[in-house]
Order: sequence, then C-alpha cells, then structure tokens
Amino acid sequence: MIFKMFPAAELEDLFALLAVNRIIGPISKGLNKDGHELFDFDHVTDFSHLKIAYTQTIHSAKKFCLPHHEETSTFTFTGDDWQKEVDFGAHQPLVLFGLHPCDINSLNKLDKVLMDSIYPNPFYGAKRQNMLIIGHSCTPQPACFCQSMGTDTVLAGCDLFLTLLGDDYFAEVHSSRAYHLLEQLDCWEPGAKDHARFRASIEKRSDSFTNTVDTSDLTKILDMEFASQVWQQWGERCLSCGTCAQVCPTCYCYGIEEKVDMDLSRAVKNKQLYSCNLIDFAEVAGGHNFRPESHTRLKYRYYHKHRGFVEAFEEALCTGCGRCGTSCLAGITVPEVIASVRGGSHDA
Amino acid sequence: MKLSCDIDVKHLTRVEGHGNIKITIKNGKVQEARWEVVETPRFFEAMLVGKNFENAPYICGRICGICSIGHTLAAIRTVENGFGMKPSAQTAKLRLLLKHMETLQSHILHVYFLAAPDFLGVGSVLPLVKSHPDVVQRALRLKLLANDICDEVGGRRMHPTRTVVGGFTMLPDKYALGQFKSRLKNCLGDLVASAELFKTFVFPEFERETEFVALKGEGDYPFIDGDLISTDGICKAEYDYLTMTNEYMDEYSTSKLSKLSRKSFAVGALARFNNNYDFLEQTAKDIAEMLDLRPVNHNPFMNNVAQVVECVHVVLDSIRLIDELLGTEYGPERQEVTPKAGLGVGAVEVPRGILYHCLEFDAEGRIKRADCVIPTSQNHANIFHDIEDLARFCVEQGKTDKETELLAEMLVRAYDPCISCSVH
Amino acid sequence: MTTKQTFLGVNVPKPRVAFFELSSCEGCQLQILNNEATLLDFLSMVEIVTFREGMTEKSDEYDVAFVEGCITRKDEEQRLLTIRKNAGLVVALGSCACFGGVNQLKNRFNDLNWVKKEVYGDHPIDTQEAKPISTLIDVDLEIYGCPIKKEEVEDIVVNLILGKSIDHPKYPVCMECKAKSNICLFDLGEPCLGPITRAGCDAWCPSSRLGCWGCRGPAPEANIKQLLHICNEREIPMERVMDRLECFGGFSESIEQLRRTEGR
Amino acid sequence: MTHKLTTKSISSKKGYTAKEQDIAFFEYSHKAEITNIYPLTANEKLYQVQIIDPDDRAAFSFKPGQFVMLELPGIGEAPFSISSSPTRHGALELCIRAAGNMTNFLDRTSRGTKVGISGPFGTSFPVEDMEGDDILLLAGGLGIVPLRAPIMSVLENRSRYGRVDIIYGAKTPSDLLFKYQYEMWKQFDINLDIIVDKGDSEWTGPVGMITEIIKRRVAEASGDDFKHRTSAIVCGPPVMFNFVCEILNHTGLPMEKMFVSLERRMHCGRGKCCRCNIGSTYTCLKGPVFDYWSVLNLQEAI
Ligand SMILES: Cc1cc2nc3c(=O)[nH]c(=O)nc-3n(C[C@H](O)[C@H](O)[C@H](O)COP(=O)(O)OP(=O)(O)OC[C@H]3O[C@@H](n4cnc5c(N)ncnc54)[C@H](O)[C@@H]3O)c2cc1C
Ligand code: SF4
Ligand code: SF4
Ligand code: SF4
Repeated sequence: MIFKMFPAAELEDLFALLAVNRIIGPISKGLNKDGHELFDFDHVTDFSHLKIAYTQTIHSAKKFCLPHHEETSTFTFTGDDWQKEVDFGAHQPLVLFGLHPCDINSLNKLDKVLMDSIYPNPFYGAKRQNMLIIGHSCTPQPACFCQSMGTDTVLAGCDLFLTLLGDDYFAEVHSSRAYHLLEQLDCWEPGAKDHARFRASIEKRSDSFTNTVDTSDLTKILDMEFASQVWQQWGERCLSCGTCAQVCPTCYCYGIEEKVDMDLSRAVKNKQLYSCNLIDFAEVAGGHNFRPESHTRLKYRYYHKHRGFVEAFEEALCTGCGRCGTSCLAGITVPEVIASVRGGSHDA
Repeated sequence: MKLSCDIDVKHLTRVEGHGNIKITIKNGKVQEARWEVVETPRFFEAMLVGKNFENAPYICGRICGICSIGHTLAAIRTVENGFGMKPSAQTAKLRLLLKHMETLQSHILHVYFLAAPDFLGVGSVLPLVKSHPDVVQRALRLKLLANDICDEVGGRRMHPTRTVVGGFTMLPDKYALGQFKSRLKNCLGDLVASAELFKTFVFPEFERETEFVALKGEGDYPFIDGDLISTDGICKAEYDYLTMTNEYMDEYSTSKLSKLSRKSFAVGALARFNNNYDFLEQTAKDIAEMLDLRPVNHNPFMNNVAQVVECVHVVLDSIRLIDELLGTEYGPERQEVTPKAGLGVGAVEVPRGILYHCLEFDAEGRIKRADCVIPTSQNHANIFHDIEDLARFCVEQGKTDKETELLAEMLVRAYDPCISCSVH
Repeated sequence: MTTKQTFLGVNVPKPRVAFFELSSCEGCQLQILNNEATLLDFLSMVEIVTFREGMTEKSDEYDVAFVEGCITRKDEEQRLLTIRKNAGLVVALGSCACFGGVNQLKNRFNDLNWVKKEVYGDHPIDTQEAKPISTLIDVDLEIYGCPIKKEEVEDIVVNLILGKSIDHPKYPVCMECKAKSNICLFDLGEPCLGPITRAGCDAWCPSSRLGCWGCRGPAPEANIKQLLHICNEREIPMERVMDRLECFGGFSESIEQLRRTEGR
Repeated sequence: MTHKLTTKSISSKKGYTAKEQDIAFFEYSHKAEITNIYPLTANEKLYQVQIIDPDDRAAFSFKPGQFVMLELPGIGEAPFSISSSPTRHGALELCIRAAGNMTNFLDRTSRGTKVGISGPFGTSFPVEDMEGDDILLLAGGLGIVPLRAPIMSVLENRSRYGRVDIIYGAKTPSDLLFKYQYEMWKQFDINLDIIVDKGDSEWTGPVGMITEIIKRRVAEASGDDFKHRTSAIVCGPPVMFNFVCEILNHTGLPMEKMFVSLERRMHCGRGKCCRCNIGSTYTCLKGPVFDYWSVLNLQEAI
C-alpha cells in the first residue's frame, strides 16, 4: 500500500479539490439535553460546517446508497396496457468525507449481500459505485465495540484513509483517484519516524476501547439458547419501534408498496426500509404471523446478524458501531444482549 | 310589496358549523326573522381546567380547523401575558407572518369557495371547475401559497406544531423564506385579478348602521397586540376585554352573544377596515377604492370586499416581514418559560374578527379557569339583527321567497361565520 | 356504486361520497380542501354529493360517508343512525370520530353538570359524554389523526376505489421519525409518544421538534409500560406524559387502567 | 484544479453482475398476458400466463417447485408456485387463491390482462434424483398446487419411477382442486387417494385425516422396502406436514429424501428484503423447497 503524509491544515484544500461534487460529511445537529453535541451525515457545502472530529453520527451513511424511501419503478397506464420504467437512482456521484472505520466496513458488509451475491441489487449498486470515500480515524466512544467485531480497521472499501497524528495526516491511499488527489497537496513520503508515530497512535487507540462483545462460538451459543428466558426479558422492554434497524448501518431489509395516482394513470412502486422488530414483519396472507411476540422478533434480529450472516459470509452483520444501543430508548444494547444470552438463563 | 313568505333553512351550507335561518312574513309584516345557532357545544373552557399551560395552545387550536393558527397564537399570547413574558422581535415577526398567511388562506377559501358561487349563480365551487377553470386555479394557487408558508413557519397548515409558549420549536429555513418571497410577489397579479372578479359582482344595496370593533392600530394595521377600539369611540385595554364583549345567552343559540354600545356590534375584515383604514398598504387602499369600499361602510355584504382588500395588505406586509427576517441573523428560537400565578388575556385578530382568550393560572402554571370569546359569537347578534332588517328590506323590494332566502343566506355567509368555533 | 372507470381492464366504481360532521372543529374536512395540488383530481375521481361546508346541493344517496366529529348530543345520534342506514361504507374521519378527540377531555371530570356550569352558568344546555362514533354504529374504516393527513386520505380513497385492502401502518411513529433523520425528542429532554403511537403521519410533530401527542392512538401492542418507564428514567414529569396520553382519546383504555392501578 | 467525479455504470466485484441484463433482472419483469382463466373452486382459479416476447418465452425454463413473482402494476407483487409442466414451453399455469390484496384484484381481472412475471426463483424438487424410487406425493389443501409440477414431471417420465402415490386431503369436496385431472393421473398408473375433513351429500370417498391413509400406505410396504425405496414430497399447511413428516420419519425414511415447500412473506424473491427469513435463512434462495433435515435445522421453521 502507498502511504503519504500531509499537514492537517491542508484538509481544507482536499475538501476544496472535491467541492465541485456533492460532499457528504459529519455536521452538527445541535446539543442534546446534557450539552453534548449531536452529529449526523449531511450535505456539506462549507468546510467550516464539517465536524471532522465528530464522535458518532446518529444515523449511518447507508442512507446515501440505501435510502429509507425509494421509488423502484413507475408504471404509466394507457387503456388496459401499461409501461414500466425503472430508475436505479444514481444521478450524481457523491463524496463521503470523513467516514469512520465501522461505517466503511458496514458498506463492505452490505456489498456482500446486496452486490456480490445472487441477484445483486442495482439500486444499491448504482449509488455505491458512484462514491468516493475518504475515511477518517476516530476516538473510541463508550458505546463502540467495533474491536470485538473486527471492524475497527479498514482494509478496503475506501479511496483514502486518514489518521490524524498531531498536526499531520497519515494517509493510506487505496485508489488511483485518491493518489491523484493527493498530488495536489503538500505531501511527503512517511519515514520511519512517521511510521512509529502511526504505530503508537493505533496502539493507543486499541487500548482505549472500553466495550466488548465475546463472539467466540456465538453461532452455536445462539442456537443453544434459542429458547432461553433471556429473550423474553429483553422482549418485554422492546418497543418494537424499528429504531435500531433504522439507525443501523448494516440493516437492509425492506417492504414494497404499490401506489396508484389519483387519476389512475400512473402508479409507483415504493420501497421502504423496514425492520424485523416491527410487528407485521413476518405476517403472511391469511393473517398468520410467524413472529407475533416482541421477543421472537428481537431474537430474530440477533439471529440474522450474528448467526445467519456469519454462516453465509463468515462475518457478522454488525460493525459494533453501537448506534442501535445509543438510540434505543429502552436501552437494549448489543453487548448486553449477547452477554446475557451467553450467560444462559441468567437475568437480562 | 311582498305579502307572505316562509323561509326555514336548516343547517345553512357553505359555512363552518351548524346554523339555521328562519323568516316568516304574513300580510307584509315580518313575524319572525331569526338566525339560530344549533351547533353542539364542546366545552373547551372546562376541558382546560386543571391542565398545565403547555396544553393551552395545543388544545385551543382544536377549537377551530380554519383558524387553528389564530387560536394557537391567541392561547400562546395569553399564557405569555399571564407569565409576564414578551416575545422576542424575531418571534413576533414569525408569528405575524404565520398569522398573515392564515388570513390569506382563510379569506381566499371564503371569497372563492364559499361566497363566490352565490354571485356566479351556482351551488358550490364544483361547477366552476368546468365553467370558470381559471378562477378556480387562481384560488387554488393563492391558497396553496398561503398554506405552504404556514407549513414552513408553523410546522403545518392546520393545528400548527412549531408554535409554543416562548417562541418556536424550529425556525423556518431561510432559503425557503426567500423562495416564498418571490412567490408572494408573483401572487399580487392573482390578487388584482381577484379584485377585478369582485368588481363584476353585484352586491345588494343593503345597509344597517352598527358598531365595529377591532384592535387599535399604532402605526400599522393590527393583527396581534394593541388596545381594543370601536367605531362608536370606545377604547379599552386588552385585559379589559370583558367590558368590550359583554357576553350573554339567549334561547335560540348554543353560542353566546355580545353587545357593546348598541344592541349588537360587528367584528371581522370590515370592522378592521372601518377602524384601521389609515394603516393599510397603499396598494390595498387602491384596491378598496376600485371596489367602492370606503370607511365607515355599513353594508355587511361588503365584508367580502374587505377580505379581498386585506389579502392584498397581508401579502405586502408578509414580503416586508420576510425581508426583515432574511436581513438579520436568527437568534434563539425559544425563550425559557417560568410559570407564574395570575391572569393572562390575549387578543388576536383572526380572519373573522377579534378573538380573546383568558386564562387564570396557579403558581405551577396550571389552568384554574379559562374563557374564550370567539369573533363569530360576537357577530351572532349582529347577524341576527341584520336578518331582521334584511327581511323588512326584502318585503319593501318585493323580493320572491327564493330571492329572500338567497339574500339571507348570502348575508350570513358574508360574515364567514365559524360556528363550531363560536360554540366551542 | 356507479361504475365509470377501469383499471387494468377491471371496472372500478366512481363512488358517490358524502361528508358529515358531528362535534368537531371541521378541520379534517378542511384538510381535504387543503390539498390544492391534487384537489381537482380528487374531485374527478369521486362524485361528491353532500359536503355542507363547501356546497349547497345535498343528497341522501351515497356510497361512502365520511363522518367527522364525535357524538355529544342526542340529535347527533339520530343523524348518525340515518347516515349508517344510507351509506354503504361509513368512514370515521379523524381522531374525534375515531376516539372522541380533544372533545372527550371533558369526560375526565365525570361530572357533566359541573362542566356545563363552568361554561354556561345556569343557562340550560344539552350535552352528553363525548363518544367515538363506533360506540353507536358499525364503522367500516377509521382514518386517524388530528388533523388527518390529507395524502393518507387520498391514498385510502384510491385504494377503496380499486378494492385494495387498506392497511394502516402497524409500526409506531419512531419508524417514520427515524426515516426522516430527526433528532429524537428524548435527546432534547422532551417527552414523545412516538414509540407507542400508530404511524402514518410521517412523524409530523417530531419533524417539527414537537414530541408526539398520540393523536393517532396506540400502535398495535404499544408497549406503554416501557414508555412510562423511559419517561420516568429521564425525569419527565408523569403529568406531561398523561396530558398527552389523554389528549385525543386514543389511549383511553390505558389511561383508565393507569388511573386504577396507580391512583393517578 | 478540481476533481469532478463522473457517474460510473454499475458493475460488481464478483461475477454476478458482469452482464447488464443480470443487473436489470432485479426490477425487470417480463410482460405477460393472462391467456386463460379457469375457476377451480369458489376461491381458487387457474391462470394461464404467457410471456409476450417470443424469445423470452422460449428462453424461460424452470424446475418443478420453483416459483415466480407475479406483479399487477399498481396493485402488488407476490410469489406463486409454477403449477405447470416444466418441459412445456408456452403458458405457465398458476393456481391462485384470492387471499389478500393483489390476489383479490387478480380475481377480478379477465383474459387479456397484462401482468409482470419475474423468475423463476428458488430451489426445486429433485425429481431426477428420485428416479428409480417409489414416489409419495402428499398434499394438504393448497399444497397440491406446488405438487402439480413434480407430478407432471413424474408422469412425463413415468417408466423411470416405481410405484407412485398421490395422497391428497382437503377440507370439503368443494375445495378439491384439479378434479378434471384425477382420471388422467390414474390412467398413468398412479394411486390416487383423496380424503376430506367433511363430506357432503354426494361424497362417497373417505372422510378423516390424511395421516390415516399415509399410515396405511406405509403399512402396506413390506419390510424395509419403504425406507429404502421411497422419496416423499409433502406440501401443505405447517400442522399437516409436521404430522406427516413425523410419521415418515418414524419409518426410518432418510430425512434427505423427504421434501417440503415452505411459505413465507416475500417482497423481492431475490434474497434482499429479508421478509421470508426463517431463523436466518432466506426461504426464497435456500427454499422454498427444503429437505426435512434442513427444516429440522431451521429454528422457528414450523
Ligand atoms: C414460495 C411461495 C409460493 C406460493 N405459491 C402460491 C400458489 O401457488 N398459489 C397461491 O394461491 N398462493 C401461493 N403463495 C402464497 C401467496 O404468495 C400469498 O397468498 C400472496 O402473497 C397473497 O398476496 P396478496 O397481495 O393477495 O395478499 P396481501 O395483501 O399481501 O395480504 C395477505 C395478508 O398479509 C397481511 N398483510 C398484507 N399487507 C400487509 C401490511 N401492509 N401490513 C400488515 N399486514 C399485511 C395480511 O394479514 C393479509 O391478510 C405462495 C407463497 C410462497 C412464499
Ligand atoms: S447492530 Fe447496532 S452496533 Fe451493530 S452495526 Fe447495527 S447499529 Fe451498529
Ligand atoms: S422523537 Fe419520538 S418518534 Fe422520534 S425517535 Fe424519538 S421517540 Fe421516536
Ligand atoms: S406525531 Fe403524533 S401527535 Fe403528531 S401527528 Fe403524528 S401521531 Fe399525531
């Protein structure tokens, strides 16, 4: 891999180089009731709005390739016949500026199921292919457990990854696009001293994780504890509100609804991201519901992420970003749920 | 001369709420001429008792779907007056802008959808879709603009969500405001066309002298804030509203009625026009001139014309407000609220006239007693007496039953009564 | 129903539609006029035969009756029974018709005489407890909201005409709120009934940073117990939560239960 | 100098997306015409559906047990088992019960209606692997629909199979599907047993539980014959196949030789919407046909 260094102050120049494109990056959404700043990804037109030292965004960046709502096709009716039109919806390339490792890895995970398996999803693919991603190092937060999920570092999935070392950036160059971009900055080749600085920084970061999940043999344990009481206890707390799946960077399930215009001349097929925690997720014709109780749905979410996906792709469908636990009003967090399941039928 | 007539309109149409008209004429003498309000009362004043102040704007807004913004703003003003708070200049501007757009959407709805069909000889706006498509499209365009601005400033066009005691939960997007400004400028053409349409309508030459009550302008045409005045020369402070409204009950009405210097008085667009003509924007005055409306006008049918004039005024004033808002940095959206025991009164000019809320609080800001005086209930007695006079007028003019019935209906509609609101 | 339109070669009706109002603010009806952009399409898709707020003509022959408002007087019961008799389909329009709406707030005193006296003094006035229309007649369809969401009504009417099933969202408002990338009101220290309220409004209030007041009633299997626990944890006064729960009548069962069990 | 990105066309790292038409496959559907509709019972009709483009029609092939997604524009899209012979190109046959939104509207359509078809999707019954075996086809209710394709496959290659039994249970005689074919099936030397939960005045056949007939059939086999020579396909409501598979399991029939077809809600049929997942397995990709061993390993399958 090619590494470069450049002064941190030149981040603005990098931004400026890309500013002809639509840039998505972390911005401030104001303060919460305790005075902590809230962040989210949004369009950034002015470098001063970019909060590159952000902690964690409320929502993930998946909405830019997997929007909550999407028109997958439209029909126009003439007489009794119809025409269908499909628009995959990649109208403008995007620059994602400042993604943390967990969020880059979440896109890699989504790629596996949405692009690199049978029946790739072109709606996702079209947008995903048209992204330039600039990763940025982070400071582990109390809710983060990406280290346990093996997603705390980035091996692929971005064009450029920047680690802040004091007043300089250590840049991992993952694509030729990024290489050419860096040519426009005052870069230098990192030397042994820079490498040492980099190593010290990642070691320090590694040591600063406070939250962990034990994933060893988790697929088997989940099968063993399928009937565990623990699920019921979590189920009682769950609001079945779908918040966890909405903020999760790796949840992708959806529902389809077709809508006819009022003059009956046009119809659209709408896709809406869904959540397996919602009561009618597994309801079928005739009204039978395969998962009528809240705990069965909550359990399914863990099954899909930590068992089924592992079976299919040899990794869990969770990056340990901690968003679901942070957003869940009932305080249901992945580390606690998994610890309680591993602990057998102990108290949740 | 007309000798006998029997008119019994049950649940008058194209008005908000339920009211009846009854006119009986025998041997050329009016035996009975009545405006009855039969709306079911909902008891908002009782509902509010025991509730925390936070509920007041939210619940009061539900008094009326058409002027929910006015009710919400009146309740907020009442709470703020009660707690001794003063809205920031920014909040005041945004509230007035919101108020203006409610006035615009309500007036357009009234003049085009409820009143105009009578002048064009049809029963509703539906036939006009085919016969006068440009008129209907114009009305929809104007209403859409007003409602879109309400959405942006108030959160939604009906039962607003962003308006709270102390200010706003969220401020409108400045870019959107800029867009609205150009749409407002563009809509002036539609308003002139509306005036020209009204110029072609024949208004009955019916007059009855009455008293007109409105907020008192201090430099501008007032909607929020100001003393209470009447064309009979009365002037009172806002908190003194009870001596301005003097509510009483009678057997024909589930709504309360009001009086001041005479047996009845009127509020609304015509009342505001008659009291505050001087403060209208010049273009609005020009439009009034073109439509032969001059203060003090005593023809109740001319209330429709006054509404058209006000539409012009509020659009121009809104452009000014947006300019001011765009010209300054936004300050905080909302101020801290500290409840206080005491009494608050809030008067706001809503489309149909002056609206009063009065709330009494305990030290925690819980409501101990509530009173709401609605413009339409202030107008009821005036409508009642107008109907009597109109019946006599019809006898003299030898109008047929049908003509009399239509004129009586048009008369009530001219007030744009909000009956469910008046009964609340 | 008169058949005038086809879709995919299938005859679909152009229903005769009537609007009625009992005790209400008439806002829900107004919401239908409030969709200026599609109003004309709406008017051509159905045949409006009675709409007192907007037209003089009226008819007793209609397929679909939209009834706004709740019952608070004897004469309204009579009108409602007639509507039921005339209509093929009765639709409860808005939270007043579905749950009693704000009007049912007067019921909470359990003392109609006090209520009457508070407002009208000794003047005689006729009123009874505010009740949703389903307490008197069979209701075929309920459209929730205070006010109703006009787009939702339009979708429902299209589906009615096509004979598609009408499925209200079964998930709570949070789903829609998150989809709009809003900041959660609880993060701002405000209460919100979003986690237990039926969605469909597109998180109208939370999108304006106003916590949900529950105007659409409970989502199926709303976890109210957990919501109260959440508010408690965040030191949100129970009074504020109760104010919202009882505001529109949708949660009346839970409120009663809460009053009984916790003596609130 | 600025860096303006240009929009790339879609491609993917792995082979799947190399061809443009594969990409399009996702939202692409063949336009098809309903050429014929036969009412079978009060709620079920047989629809013959023909892909309009002749080349696409010729290229469309499927295996017994697979399903298609049928779309009525503006109304809805849902999965349906293909109920016709896999070897016959031309019209696909779908037997559909009016159960919900889209199926009720479909019920109101008439010949000539244009629909969208995509697929075929999912796993199939391995009828070729079953050659040489006695075949046991067990259907409850609408379960006869997905069975019809394997039945036809077996009939078309009748000589390659041993004894063939169809055991079919329905609620009442009026719920029986494909009555007009029973005689034909019998002519192909098939033992057809039909049983209903509740008879009517004209019903002369047996009344009772399908399990009784299955038990009798198992008992008729001598020694270990049954477990060594039989392949079974079971389709029906979960309760039914639970009981049936239990009986078959008891005989020692290897679980890999018992097949079931499972139904779940599906919004895509392509392993993306997650609605059909059982435990964490996609019914649309790994199913709908599963062998019994896999079913036992799926949490919450039954
Ligand atoms: C592999 C497979 C093969 C199949 N083969 C056949 C076949 O050959 N023949 C056949 O008749 N059927 C078959 N089915 C079943 C068929 O797919 C369903 O009956 C069909 O999906 C019904 O579609 P619908 O649009 O008519 O029903 P829907 O309108 O989808 O409704 C069905 C039920 O789903 C629920 N529901 C729907 N929408 C919602 C919502 N928005 N919110 C909450 N609940 C909702 C309701 O309970 C409703 O009663 C098969 C299913 C699968 C998975
Ligand atoms: S499951 Fe939770 S922690 Fe894991 S990726 Fe999703 S939001 Fe992050
Ligand atoms: S604001 Fe309300 S609706 Fe939105 S996520 Fe929070 S609790 Fe749910
Ligand atoms: S957010 Fe709540 S109160 Fe607001 S409209 Fe939606 S359901 Fe009603």
